[in-house]
Amino acid sequence: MTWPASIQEIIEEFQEIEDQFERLEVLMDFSSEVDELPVEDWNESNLVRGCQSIAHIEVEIRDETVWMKAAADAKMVQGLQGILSIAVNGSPPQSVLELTPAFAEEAGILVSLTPSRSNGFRTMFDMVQNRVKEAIK
Amino acid sequence: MTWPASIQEIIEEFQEIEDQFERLEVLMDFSSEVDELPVEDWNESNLVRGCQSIAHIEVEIRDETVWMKAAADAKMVQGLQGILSIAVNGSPPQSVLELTPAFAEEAGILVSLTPSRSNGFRTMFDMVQNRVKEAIK
Amino acid sequence: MGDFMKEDFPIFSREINGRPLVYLDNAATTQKPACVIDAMSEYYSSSNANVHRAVHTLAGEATEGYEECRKLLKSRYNCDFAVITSGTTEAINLAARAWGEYNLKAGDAVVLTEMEHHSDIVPWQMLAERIAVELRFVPVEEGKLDMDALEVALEGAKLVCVVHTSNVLGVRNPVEEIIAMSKKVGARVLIDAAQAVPHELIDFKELGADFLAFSAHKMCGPTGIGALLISEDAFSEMEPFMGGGDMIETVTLEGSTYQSNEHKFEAGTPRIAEGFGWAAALEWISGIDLESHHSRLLKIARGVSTQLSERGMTVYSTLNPQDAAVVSFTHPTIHPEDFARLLDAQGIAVRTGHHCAQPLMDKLGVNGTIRASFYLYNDDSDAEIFLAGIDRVLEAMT
Amino acid sequence: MGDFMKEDFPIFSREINGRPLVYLDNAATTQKPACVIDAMSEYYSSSNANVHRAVHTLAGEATEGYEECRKLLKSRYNCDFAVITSGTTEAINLAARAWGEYNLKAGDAVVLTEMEHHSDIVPWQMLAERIAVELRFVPVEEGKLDMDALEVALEGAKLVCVVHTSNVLGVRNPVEEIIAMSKKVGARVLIDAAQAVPHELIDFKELGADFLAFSAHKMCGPTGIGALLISEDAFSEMEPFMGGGDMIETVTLEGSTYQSNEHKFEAGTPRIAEGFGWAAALEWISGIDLESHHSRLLKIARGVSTQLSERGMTVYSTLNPQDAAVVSFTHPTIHPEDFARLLDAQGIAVRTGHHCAQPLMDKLGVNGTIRASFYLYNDDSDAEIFLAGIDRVLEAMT
Ligand SMILES: Cc1ncc(COP(=O)(O)O)c(C=O)c1O
Ligand SMILES: Cc1ncc(COP(=O)(O)O)c(C=O)c1O
Repeated sequence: MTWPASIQEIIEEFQEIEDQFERLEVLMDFSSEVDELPVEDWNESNLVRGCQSIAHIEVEIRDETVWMKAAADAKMVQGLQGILSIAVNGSPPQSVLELTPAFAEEAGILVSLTPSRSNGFRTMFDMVQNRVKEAIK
Repeated sequence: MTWPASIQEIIEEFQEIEDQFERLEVLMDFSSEVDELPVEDWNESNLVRGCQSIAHIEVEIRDETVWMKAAADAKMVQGLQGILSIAVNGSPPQSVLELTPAFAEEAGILVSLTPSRSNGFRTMFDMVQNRVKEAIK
Repeated sequence: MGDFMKEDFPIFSREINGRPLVYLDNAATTQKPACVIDAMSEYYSSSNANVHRAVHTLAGEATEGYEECRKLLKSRYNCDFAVITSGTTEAINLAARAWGEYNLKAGDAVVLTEMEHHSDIVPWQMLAERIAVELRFVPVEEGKLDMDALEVALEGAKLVCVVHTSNVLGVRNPVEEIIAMSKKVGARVLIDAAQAVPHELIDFKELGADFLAFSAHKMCGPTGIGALLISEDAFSEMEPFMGGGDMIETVTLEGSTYQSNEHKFEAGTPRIAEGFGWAAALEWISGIDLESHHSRLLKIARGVSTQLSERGMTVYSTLNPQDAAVVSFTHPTIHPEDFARLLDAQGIAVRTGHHCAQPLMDKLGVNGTIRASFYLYNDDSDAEIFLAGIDRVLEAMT
Repeated sequence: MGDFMKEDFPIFSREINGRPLVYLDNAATTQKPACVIDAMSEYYSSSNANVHRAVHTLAGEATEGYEECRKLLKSRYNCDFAVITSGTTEAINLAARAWGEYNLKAGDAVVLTEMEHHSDIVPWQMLAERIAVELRFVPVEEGKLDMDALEVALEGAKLVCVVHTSNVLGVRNPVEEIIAMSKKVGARVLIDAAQAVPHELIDFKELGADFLAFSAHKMCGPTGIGALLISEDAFSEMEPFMGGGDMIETVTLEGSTYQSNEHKFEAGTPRIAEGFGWAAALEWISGIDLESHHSRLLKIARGVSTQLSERGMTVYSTLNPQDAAVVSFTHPTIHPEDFARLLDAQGIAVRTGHHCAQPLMDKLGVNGTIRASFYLYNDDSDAEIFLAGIDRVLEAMT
């Protein structure tokens, strides 16, 4: 599978890391990549369901490109949101819909994409795609 | 442990048998040793509880010796009753109370005396002793 | 075929009373292939942890493995909701409590049959005691459900509970027809598939039932685990059965809210190792051609049945084309228990008694039967040994 | 001591993220010694059969082994009635249905505490919905039950349900005193002993409770099995919970009668392999000096607690002399989930979240905690690795 350049770069960055602790540190660094959804905008409709920590995501289409704002109380979850932001922000809706979440596994960011082990990533990824679908309908 | 002569004889008879099928045949032969309780005397009070087949036992003290009548629909259960009859019939109550059911295991008649594997023997043995206890009270 | 397969099952290296084990008690429980036994040992030896809300690695692996079992159930049986229970019995009790108690009221009719296992009778009798539903039993005539009587019983029925395949007779009921008839009167349908899933692949949605209950241990899986498959409609009508553990969304002193998926019905630490074991069994069985085994085993059972009849036994199983390979019989004079012990002395395991189906026994007019039930690993040689064993018993006893 | 014992547990040869496993999630579930894992494999490999009404050899062995588990429970805990369930949660639900529903009526008071696990709250809330009993929650103040409030709550109470040892805090409640107070007002008492039996030997009759619920998997036994110990008085007041299988004496279309012993409450094929596994665990643990381990582990936990406090963590566990070695804590800024994942990256397994005790979390004013819980095989070196792991997290995050 080939990935957009921005993701390919992330994959390579992660693949170079051997120690799991360091990998998580790098993951947390990505939390700053998120366009933060202010706490006052957190609501039921942008809540990520089935996530253990509190996480919110809002998706909009600006100038025919996708833009997500997000926030989470756990830093790693926000890190995953950051990576997701890099993958989708500024992309046309169609290419967002063509993405698959497998890169997170490939990069070793997550051991597995099953709901129980993806730390909410799978849920957040699906949520973003669903919101994009709704928005372009 | 030493056993009364009548039981010792049975133990030896069984110990000589190597094949389980033959052992069960011999066991069934003992069913004829029972002083049979006629069907019309079968009732709730002489019913052996917790036995899979239908079995009845009545115990009385005659001339200061124990006498049991019994019957069962399964021949092996009646065989066990026959062996029990040999062990107790004509014995003074006190020696019946001193008996333990372990000889059945020792002889290889039963693999185990646990309720689930003794084919009702344990239950019947206890019942006979309890009835003797009640009778001499 | 069966012989070749025996190599997968460690128990067949066991001898009973000096003879190789001939296991014909499969309707009670089946044996387990090494892959199932190993999956559980493996879990305990390298991934053991409690599931859900899992952050550490072991807990993640445990959750993933346990949920894999559910995933396999859903895909193999084509259903949207698979609640994991401790077995068929708990599955039916769950339906009776979580659905029955909230969707039936006094006077509502529940249709059962005389062929049911106790596990599909007693929960409904208990429900009837609590909320006074009316139980209607469809009679069995010559080993078959009386379909005319069913038609009559269905009038105004709210729920129909039928055993797919009888554990006593092996009879496979015309469940497709029964479900169609039941749906016509708007009744929900529960199928006791404990003896069905081991023998045929069921497509739950195509079948159209609302509940399908079965146990892992009768299909080469572990003890202590089973499932209730539930239709979307029925699922939406259910309230929790047991409380506690992870079935909640929130708990306060004032009250609790519940999860919306299957977890709502799985209170407490689930059967984790059992889930790993069952997943392995489901994978193993997916590699088996059940249909061809079914005809092979049915042929063996028919042969056995003919031989038993010729030797003076009464055989109750009809062994029609779709029936399971179960031969229930009695001898005119030999007590079933004596019979079974004399077979056991020759290494042959059969079951005797009422097989948890006393009403059917009453109907057959017997206290119990001797039952030889065949499964995947049984073969012609097992049947031969069994018949030779029978002959030795007859010789000794008559 | 712990280190030596690790050899008995195959999982400790496992590495997590390249580090030897340091398992501190014992309050969720404990690891299993080889003898327990082997007992189950052995059962499946050589004695697997369905139990009760058993005539053939395998069925006899299976029944004997399963009933051996009950026998061990009765002798170890000194009780007359041990019903085998799928775990603590089912045990409490069983008490709520089989006793509660038949012995409580609208308006009757049931006393609980804020320290209860969801499994000892939700079944009673569900009962309250069905029959309108009144639930009274005894508050927790500074990690302890408010005994004055208990005194008040007991007035007219019919049932008192208390957790023996808290899974969140490790607090061991003064159950002897609570039982004495409850008995004085004539209430029946249920003790949730899920976290108690792993740490101390309970004499059920001496304790004087009516119900004692616990799970095998928290005391080195398998998943999917647990028990409810029941006093003679309470046992005589109970009606069946689930129906089916061997819990009956007779079944007719008109109605059923039930067994008089524990089987009455064990519907369906029981947890047979699990019974073999638990029996092995009970035998294994009977060779362990729980008391000396308890003081050893408590000392370790106290050391850890001190170190955590010094590093700025809030520790909720009080670690009084009888408490279990459980350290629940939070960090002022680091999210518990991040914390736990960073520990996991170093091979250290801890649990985070509400630990199925949301009311207690509300009382503590937190969403969740990080919990390190110690068991028999843990040792000083585990504590050192844990603290070093904590330091690395703090370094990275602050
Ligand atoms: C105090 C307490 N009660 C009840 C339970 C529930 O036990 P189980 O999940 O094994 O049913 C637990 C375990 O999580 C517990 O710690
Ligand atoms: C037809 C049928 N229904 C229900 C059951 C009960 O299954 P379990 O004992 O696994 O709960 C059985 C098994 O004995 C069965 O054969």
